[in-house]
Amino acid sequence: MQRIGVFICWCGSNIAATVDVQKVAEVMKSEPGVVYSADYQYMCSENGQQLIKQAIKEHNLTGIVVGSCSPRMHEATFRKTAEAAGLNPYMVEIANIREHCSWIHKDMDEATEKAIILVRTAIAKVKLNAPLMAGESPVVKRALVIGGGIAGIQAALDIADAGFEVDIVEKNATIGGRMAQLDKTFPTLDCSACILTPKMVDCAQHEKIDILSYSEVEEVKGFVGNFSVKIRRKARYVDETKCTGCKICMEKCPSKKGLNSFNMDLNTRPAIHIPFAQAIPNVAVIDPEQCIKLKTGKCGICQKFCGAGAIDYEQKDTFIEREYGAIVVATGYKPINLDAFNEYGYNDNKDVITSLELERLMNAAGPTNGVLLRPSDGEHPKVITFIQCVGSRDSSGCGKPYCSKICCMYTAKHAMLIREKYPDTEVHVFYIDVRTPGKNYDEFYRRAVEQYGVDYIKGMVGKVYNENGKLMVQGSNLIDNEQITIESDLVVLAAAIEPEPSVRKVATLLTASIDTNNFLTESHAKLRPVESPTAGVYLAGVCQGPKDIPETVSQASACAAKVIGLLAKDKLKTNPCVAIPDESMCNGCSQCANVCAYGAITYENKEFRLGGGKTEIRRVACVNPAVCQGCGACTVTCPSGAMDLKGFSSKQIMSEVEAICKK
Amino acid sequence: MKDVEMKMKERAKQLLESGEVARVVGWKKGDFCYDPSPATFETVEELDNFVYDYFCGANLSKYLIQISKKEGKTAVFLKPCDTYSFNQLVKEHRINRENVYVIAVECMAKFDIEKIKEKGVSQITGVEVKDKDVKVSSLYGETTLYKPEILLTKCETCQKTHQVKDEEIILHERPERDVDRFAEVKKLEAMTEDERFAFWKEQLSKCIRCNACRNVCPACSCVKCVFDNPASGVAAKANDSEFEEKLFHVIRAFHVAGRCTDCGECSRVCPQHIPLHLLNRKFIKDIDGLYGEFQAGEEAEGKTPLTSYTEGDAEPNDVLNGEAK
Amino acid sequence: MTKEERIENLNRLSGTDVRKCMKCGKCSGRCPAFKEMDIKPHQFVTMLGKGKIDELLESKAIWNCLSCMACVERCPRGVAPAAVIEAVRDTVVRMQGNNGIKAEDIPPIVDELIPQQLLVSAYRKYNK
Amino acid sequence: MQEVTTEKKEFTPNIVAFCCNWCSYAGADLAGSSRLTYPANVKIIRVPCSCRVNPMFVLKAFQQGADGVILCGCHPGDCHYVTGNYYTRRRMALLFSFLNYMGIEKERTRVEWVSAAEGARFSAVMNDFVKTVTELGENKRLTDLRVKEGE
Repeated sequence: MQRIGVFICWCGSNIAATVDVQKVAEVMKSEPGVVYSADYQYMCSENGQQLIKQAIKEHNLTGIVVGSCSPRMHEATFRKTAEAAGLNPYMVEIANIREHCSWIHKDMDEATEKAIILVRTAIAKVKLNAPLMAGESPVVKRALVIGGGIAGIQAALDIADAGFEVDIVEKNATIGGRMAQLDKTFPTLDCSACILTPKMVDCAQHEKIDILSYSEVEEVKGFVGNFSVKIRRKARYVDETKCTGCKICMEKCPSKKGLNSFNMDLNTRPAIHIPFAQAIPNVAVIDPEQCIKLKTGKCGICQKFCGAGAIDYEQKDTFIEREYGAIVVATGYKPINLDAFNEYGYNDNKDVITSLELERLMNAAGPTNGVLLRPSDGEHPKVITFIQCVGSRDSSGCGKPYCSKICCMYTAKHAMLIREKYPDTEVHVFYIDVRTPGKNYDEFYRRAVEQYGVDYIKGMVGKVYNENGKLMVQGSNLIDNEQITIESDLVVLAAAIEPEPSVRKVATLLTASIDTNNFLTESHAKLRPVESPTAGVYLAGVCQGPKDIPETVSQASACAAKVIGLLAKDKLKTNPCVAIPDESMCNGCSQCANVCAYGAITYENKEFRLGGGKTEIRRVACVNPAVCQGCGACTVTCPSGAMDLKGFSSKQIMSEVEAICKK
Repeated sequence: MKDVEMKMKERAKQLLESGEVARVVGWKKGDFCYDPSPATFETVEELDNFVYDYFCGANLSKYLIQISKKEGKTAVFLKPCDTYSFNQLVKEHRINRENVYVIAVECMAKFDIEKIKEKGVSQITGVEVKDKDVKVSSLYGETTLYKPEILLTKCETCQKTHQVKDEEIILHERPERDVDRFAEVKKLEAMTEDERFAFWKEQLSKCIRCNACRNVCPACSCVKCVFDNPASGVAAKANDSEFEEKLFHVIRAFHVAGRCTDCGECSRVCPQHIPLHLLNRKFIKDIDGLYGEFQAGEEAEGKTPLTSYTEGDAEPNDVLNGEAK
Repeated sequence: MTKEERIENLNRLSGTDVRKCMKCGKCSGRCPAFKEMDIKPHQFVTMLGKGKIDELLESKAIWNCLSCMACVERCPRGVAPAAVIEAVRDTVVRMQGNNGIKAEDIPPIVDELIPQQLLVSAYRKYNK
Repeated sequence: MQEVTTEKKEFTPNIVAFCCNWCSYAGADLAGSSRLTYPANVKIIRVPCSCRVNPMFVLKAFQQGADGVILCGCHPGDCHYVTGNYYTRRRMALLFSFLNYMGIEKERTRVEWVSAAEGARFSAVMNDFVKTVTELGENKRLTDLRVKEGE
């Protein structure tokens, strides 16, 4: 039999001025199950809490109801009070007689009557409460970072510096990501490699960081604090432990015609190669599609010349399984495919290039050694036209509806760099809007216009066509309300960016939600911007939304802070108000798993006794209490009512409904 | 119809004799010509009682929940409408698909004995069908009835086709039909609230809570029904307020929403002739209209309309005020 | 017709939501008849948005538009400038009070190669 | 005739409001701390998410004598549990449409999205709902659909 104590708070005059608190306390004395009822000026005060503790002990209370302010205010306080007196903290219910009663009603009789009903409702509920124990799950003190671009590198370094082990899984042969391909970075124009490569080296040298390059995540099991991840280490045909990065193999390899993807396919590379000079790890990889030995069985020249004996044509994909407490997703982006935009002639003219290709053409380590030469004939372009918003802000279905965010700034950067290096070059930029919200960003853009004389044209390009070897760029000049055609030597398209496609697979593995544009969804757009709704999964960089390097780095560090906060704990306290299936009633119909946003529900075949010595094997739902967030979506979906929610059980809510409606 | 029955019997015999299946689920003769009942046949001898005729309206899918757990394969004869329930149950992991061999059988609509009786014909001994004429013989002689008037309610608007089959026994082509299964629902929708309430009050007042609708429904196949679950707060035994009694049909209809294949068994078995299918069809019609056409049981996997969503779904208030979409 | 009705009518006829326009000018950048037009394709959209009906109805450009639909094809926002021009053109034609084409005029000029759909739309367009 | 009108005037409906913990319950708290009044016959039940509200709770409320039931949750897209209220939206759209099909006055049921910042809106919504239900009068239909007594 439940022994309930009721405590009515005056909250000074906040409640007492409109609710006759003494009357409420008095009425409750005769409620069935209530063995103690009192009122006090401030229940949340030291003395008020003392009163509660004493009553719990003296009257052997099994549950208490506090009629006070909103549970959002002091539920936690009173739970602690109860716990201190030896009562399970979940045997506490709050009747909100301040925000929902005294503050909004003026008539004392009316407000008192309502307060009585609200307290009764809380009593009805607390009678059905059951002691709940916050579960505990251990935390594996190691983090996984998926993606080795600047986001992943920064997150890994920050986590490792706090003393936790970190693995970086990178699908390419080297870490560095998109930033490694860039020439200069806005708004300060530092050389990208000069600021990135030291960080890459730090990663390689950090004793807490393990770089798993040329690897992909294959399978993820478990939950926050306890992920178990299977990682595929793709065969690179070179023994990572032996290769010294001497590059002799690259020199000797007879198959040199492979497109160099690091240089955006603008030049070629050998079948065995190190992606770029500062690659980490500085280890070669063989492209099996291109290698003569792997394709025909004949050749083997690299093996002959490798002094370290690192070449291994027999290598196969291998798998490793590791445990992690937290996972950071930093899978990055790629420029969109421009096939749908034939008006810009990208596929038909070699001299129509994307901005990322221009980065490589201007980079000292690029295909032209940093001299800006146009791809078609290797001449210096004299007139260069930039087109912004190619595929961004496009709701027609060809492109992306969002703003890619980085293009305005990098276009200004390109225009400026070209005008500085080649002052005789004419540079035009077609823009719809120039968006430069960021520290020193607008100043940067204005410098391109004012100091470097870049010609910004408000308007969009309608078509680019080739006439006698010249690229004719026809577009609007909206300010002058005219249509202009610019005879150009090089056209640069600011192609929209989109999440790296592999993010879809990663999201599925992690049960992390993804939006219609394939960006990973954050837990709360404003207040939890680096957390995925899936507990223990964090988001850094463009996989969550377009952003530039400074923003990416900040987000990565924010992720690291969250991860460190998680890994610093030895055990995770789990919310005990989670879903719980009654196996004897579960049909195993999968409807609950279909609505679970967290992937907390799995199924297993269990044996049940039928009586008479017979047994039956049935598929039943299992809820992982560490993953369940307690929303209750599953409880309503369950046709048999086998699924219930602790702390908000069907019976509890029904009893509240009854208490309110009973006239 | 006799030829179809022959073929089915023959095939059942083959399957049992060859040991390909351990049992066959079909219909067996009843005491009268109009009350065949679902049955399991495990030996060739038992097949003597096998029957398939115009009174085999029962949906066999639900029986497979238990039977498909047994050892050995089970062959089952499924009419078009039954296959939807079958798929839905496979989707909900209730039927072990690997253990079942589905033989799709033709259906030329089934008869409602009650409707025949209403025509004043009793003590029926047999029926013979020629086009739309049904010659009914009884102890008192012969009467010819018009076929569309004596069909089971579920057959009146049926346009279903087999959704699953391992083989088929289809000897006759079914005539194409163009009927609106929502016609009755629309009629009710067009009424005023008062009229609708009067209609349902009259209908539901007839309910004797015999649970036949629940027991026959392939979607109502819970290991333990919510009405028998004391934790649900609706079970009558745990509650003195008779909540369950009073709102049984609302809860039942909601529970099968998005899963009901419109097989019509609920109305067929109701001893009080409550048009229960009109409750389910309202949900089906709303789902089709608000979230796109959906036929439960068309697929054996995937989500139902109530376990999926789109960001632009209609607002409940707009739906109520007829402003959705 | 009041001005409001006329605006509404033009919006309806064109079937395009002018508020979707983000004023990028790609339509005018692509238009092959741009130089001949007194009011440019993008202006049709913005002027309709601003309710400058009288100017639009006075426009000569409606007779220069080739209806090549390049602007519709290229618009990144799914706006259809050509449809707005067409709507203005239709309105002008209808205001002239004459049927541009009669049913009995059609058979003699029918060429086997003319798509049926073109005939129907021409008839609809030039008939009051 | 006289009697009926006086009876209507005195009628104060019993309203049950289910509010999700993260948005609407907080919105109601804000209405309170902003002293934005609404009638005392609105009683709030706190649920973690609007998707916890089982149609059976709604029916139970009516059957026990509630005259109106309103569900409040986070705005679609803002759900604390990411997708919870999307399911609520479908469930309640279908349930309420169904109840109306059975002849229950459509004004008795409502779903409103109220964020934690919308205290004023919470109060306005409740005032409006109470007014609507008051005009409608007592719920007699949904207390008992099966037995011939009642109305």
